Amino acid sequence: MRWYERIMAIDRRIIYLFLTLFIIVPFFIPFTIGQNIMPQTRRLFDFIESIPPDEKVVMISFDYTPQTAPECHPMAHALLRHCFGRKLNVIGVSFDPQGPGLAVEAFDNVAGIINREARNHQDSVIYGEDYIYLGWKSGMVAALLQMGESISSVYPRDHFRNPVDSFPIMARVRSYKEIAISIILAASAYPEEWILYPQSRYGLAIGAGLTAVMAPQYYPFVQTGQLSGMMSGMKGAAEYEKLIVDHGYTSELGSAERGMNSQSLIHILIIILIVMGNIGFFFSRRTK
Amino acid sequence: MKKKIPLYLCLLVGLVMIVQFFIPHPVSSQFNSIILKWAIILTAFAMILAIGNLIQHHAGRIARQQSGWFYSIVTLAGMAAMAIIGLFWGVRADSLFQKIYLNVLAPLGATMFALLAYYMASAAYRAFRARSLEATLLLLAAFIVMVGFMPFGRFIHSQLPSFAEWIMRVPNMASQRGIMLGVAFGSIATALKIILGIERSWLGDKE
Amino acid sequence: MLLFLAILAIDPPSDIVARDKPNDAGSTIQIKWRLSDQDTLVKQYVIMRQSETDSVFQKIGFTKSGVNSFEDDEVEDGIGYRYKIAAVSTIDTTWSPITAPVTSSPQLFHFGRLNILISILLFGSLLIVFVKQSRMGKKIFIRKIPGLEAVEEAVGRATEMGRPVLYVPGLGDIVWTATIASMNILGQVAKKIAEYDTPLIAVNRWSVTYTVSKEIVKSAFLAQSKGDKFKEDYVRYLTEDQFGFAAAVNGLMLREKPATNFFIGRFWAESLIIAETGAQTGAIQIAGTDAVLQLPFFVAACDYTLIGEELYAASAYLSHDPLLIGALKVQDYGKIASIVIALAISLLAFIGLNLLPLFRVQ
Amino acid sequence: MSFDPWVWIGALLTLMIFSFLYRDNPVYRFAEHLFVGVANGYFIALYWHNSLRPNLFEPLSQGNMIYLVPLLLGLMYFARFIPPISWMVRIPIGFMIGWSSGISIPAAFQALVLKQIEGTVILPGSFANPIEGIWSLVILTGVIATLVYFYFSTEHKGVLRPASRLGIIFIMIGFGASFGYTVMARVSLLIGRIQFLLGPWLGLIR
Repeated sequence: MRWYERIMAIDRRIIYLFLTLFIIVPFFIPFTIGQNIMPQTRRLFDFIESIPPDEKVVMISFDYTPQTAPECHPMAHALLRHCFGRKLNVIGVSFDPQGPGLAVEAFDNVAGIINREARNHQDSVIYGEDYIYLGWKSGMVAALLQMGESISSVYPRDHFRNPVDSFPIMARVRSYKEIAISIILAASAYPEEWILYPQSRYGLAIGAGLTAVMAPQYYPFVQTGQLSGMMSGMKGAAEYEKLIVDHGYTSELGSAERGMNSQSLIHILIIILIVMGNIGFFFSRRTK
Repeated sequence: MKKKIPLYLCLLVGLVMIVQFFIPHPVSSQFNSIILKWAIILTAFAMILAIGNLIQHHAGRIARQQSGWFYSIVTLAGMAAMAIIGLFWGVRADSLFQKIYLNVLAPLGATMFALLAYYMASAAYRAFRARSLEATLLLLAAFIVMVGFMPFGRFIHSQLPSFAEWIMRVPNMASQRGIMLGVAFGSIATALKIILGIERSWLGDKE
Repeated sequence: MLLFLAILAIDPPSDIVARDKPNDAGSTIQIKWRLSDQDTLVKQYVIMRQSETDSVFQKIGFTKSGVNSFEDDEVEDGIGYRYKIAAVSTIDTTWSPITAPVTSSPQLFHFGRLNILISILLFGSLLIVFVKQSRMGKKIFIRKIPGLEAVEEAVGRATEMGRPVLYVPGLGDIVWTATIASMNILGQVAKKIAEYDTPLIAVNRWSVTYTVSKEIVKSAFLAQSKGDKFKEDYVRYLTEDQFGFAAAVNGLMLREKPATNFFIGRFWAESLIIAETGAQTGAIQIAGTDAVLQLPFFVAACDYTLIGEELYAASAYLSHDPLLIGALKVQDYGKIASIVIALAISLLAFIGLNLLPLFRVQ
Repeated sequence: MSFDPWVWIGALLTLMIFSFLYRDNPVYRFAEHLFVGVANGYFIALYWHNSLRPNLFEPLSQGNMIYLVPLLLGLMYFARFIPPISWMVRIPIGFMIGWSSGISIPAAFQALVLKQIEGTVILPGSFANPIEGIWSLVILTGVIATLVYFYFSTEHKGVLRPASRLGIIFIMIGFGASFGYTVMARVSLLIGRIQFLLGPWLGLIR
């Protein structure tokens, strides 16, 4: 077998082996390629950066599923890190039945990290005072409209079945008026309903964190300003992680950055494979 | 009669569903939801046949001791166990049924889905060869988009990311629109042919 | 101080109009008004409503400044309602006049969808005309579609090798027209299979498509007078789970070793998983789908791919039935019409005539 | 390393499926058959709880007799086992395909035809940004060329030849771009599985 025939006929198992290695290596050997920040990610970051603390709160809707968690979960972590770092209060909701488990994990995880470093009450984040997770609701459109009048009438109890009136955070937040922005982390078309109802009726600002498959459909909304920023896929999450590191909210990048390193390596692998295949093809045709 | 009754029923239901689209009156949407429920019930009945077929297939393998008959036992036992757990102990969020869903079905499904990453690599390697102008364009577009959307893309050329985005937004959009318009007419024509009884391969040959 | 207040004073909203929402199922009234002249100072517009049966006005909602319409979807049909709008600023609240009573009602025809009705009628009557013409014996030319030319050869190859033909009618339920189209193609393929006496494995994800495809394959065998050759096991049900289905098809391709694979219908992310496994087994693969996002994967992993509309032309093409081929012509007219319409709207828009609203759907 | 038996089950099943990448083997075959079995059991229970019971048996037991119609239609599926009336199986089939064809026609005109035409036309507003205006001209050209490629009832000769050739060029660029973009979207899923194996199962990463 000539050399060009050989590079045209690499066994697929060798390809699969390399691909597996390229995914695993970045988990153990961290390196940073440095994300170029897409404008829509920066817009979302800047929006949250400009919210005055103690005035309005941030709402996050956790609408992704375990399958899409590698893309959306790091977004949730980075957003919470940013909000808590700026002393912004956060209200979590879900309209996808698979959202709550992931939402609770994200809140617990980020609050845990911050509280471990906190020295006093002021520095720590406390459930019911600084954040609350209201849980899952069916009948999304009706709930979205009703929250424009009163959030506690939609969610009389939080996810853990406690009456929401017992929490200080809900004493300050009645409706969308007290919410600076609502960010929808989703793997399907949930943000559309938010744009259709709370955004156009109540003027609520909407941000989004979407899987890479969905993101292209939402670029037009960013252009028209109906979305006040968007993270798209794992790359968007990695960009946000870089932004919060650059602004000193945390010192280490999150799992999306690691994931992006795997992504980059795999793309390089595929590109090399295509190039090799074509070099082989070129020479084999010339010799014929 | 053996062919006329199904054909006329198909025509009637099809026309009614078209007309229903143009009537905003609540009676129309109530009617729609009734038909929808009927369709769901019919699906459930068909499910009995379908599961029957599956059982028959695997039971046959076991009875004949065909090679791999052991695996047929796995399928039948898994099905029986899961169905019994769900039918008798309920399907609520905190049930054993959901626990099995999350820890057996979900990882199996997610892993099958994840195989896609491997297959994309081997398919791209095998198929993306510059055999003709068309194949070369396909190859180049894939190449530019893959490089452009990755963080290292801008080190190759600073304009590469925006070029990749342009390919997605302009030529890719144009071809998708064109394909979708063609698909629309094809699917409308197919549906009309079925309703009007011009296409009747589902009934067997015309007589 | 007074002067300061005078500057901040706001005019009330005016020209308030309430009417029954057209083209709906009732229970909704639309309210429109002209914004206050000092809209920038307005914090919100509050909408108040009084029903015939009630003596007082009640707040039913509000909008942000700059918004001049509201839909009240909590009214009862047949009861009269009166509305007024307040413009609210930080220091001032001013009231619009009160509207005359309005009642809501459901409508029997949706005029916003008239354009669709006309399209369906035009398309349908053209279809009937072309079918009539072919019935009278008019021949219609159809260009070659390579994927379909290959069907005969692909079935023949399986016969020569003594191996089965695999047919996957997509993963879409019967509500996807692509599935119905695939069922028609399955009918044509099954006829060839019956003719050649080749074993068939048609696998289904949905119970309804399972019953339909079983009936179709059986009818095809009967039509070729090979009813006795039909086996129950030719058409199988696997599972409704998307990736469970893909896992089973993968296993099947490696164990039962079909010589020819058809993947025709609606596909999602599993497209490449099964097509790439099939490619590794060395089978001839003919794919066809209208799912735009999956087409690239089929093109990469299959020998022939029916792209989008070609899938819908396939049943007619394979059957050589003049009636069905006649109907293909109407698809071409649809495409010409959409090209003409897109160009016409664009050109007329530049001479100041915007026809686009005629083509919008509500 | 995890002590949760459920995590172990998930991890082992994950590895069993991955083993298929090397080649078909008994372990994959086991996982595949288990998958099909358990998934069917799952749907049997769901069909009972979510459709047959609430949509058929409960209304019937409350005396809602209109539900006898779908019951009867459903029972006709079983006619295929009774040769003299086996043709009756076509009645529920006719109902289902008539129903799905009927709903699809207006929906296709609405969501596909009119929406796509609307997105394709060029309005004077498209030229507010001249470069974007040029791109929308390119899109319009591409859509027309693609449609010409699908034209069936004439041989692609004369003007149609270059137009349909341009169409296939647009289609191929679109396919390439779409493939390249999807690589990015799908690798994330694999990363998720590897994260699960390395994290919750082996405890090697946080």
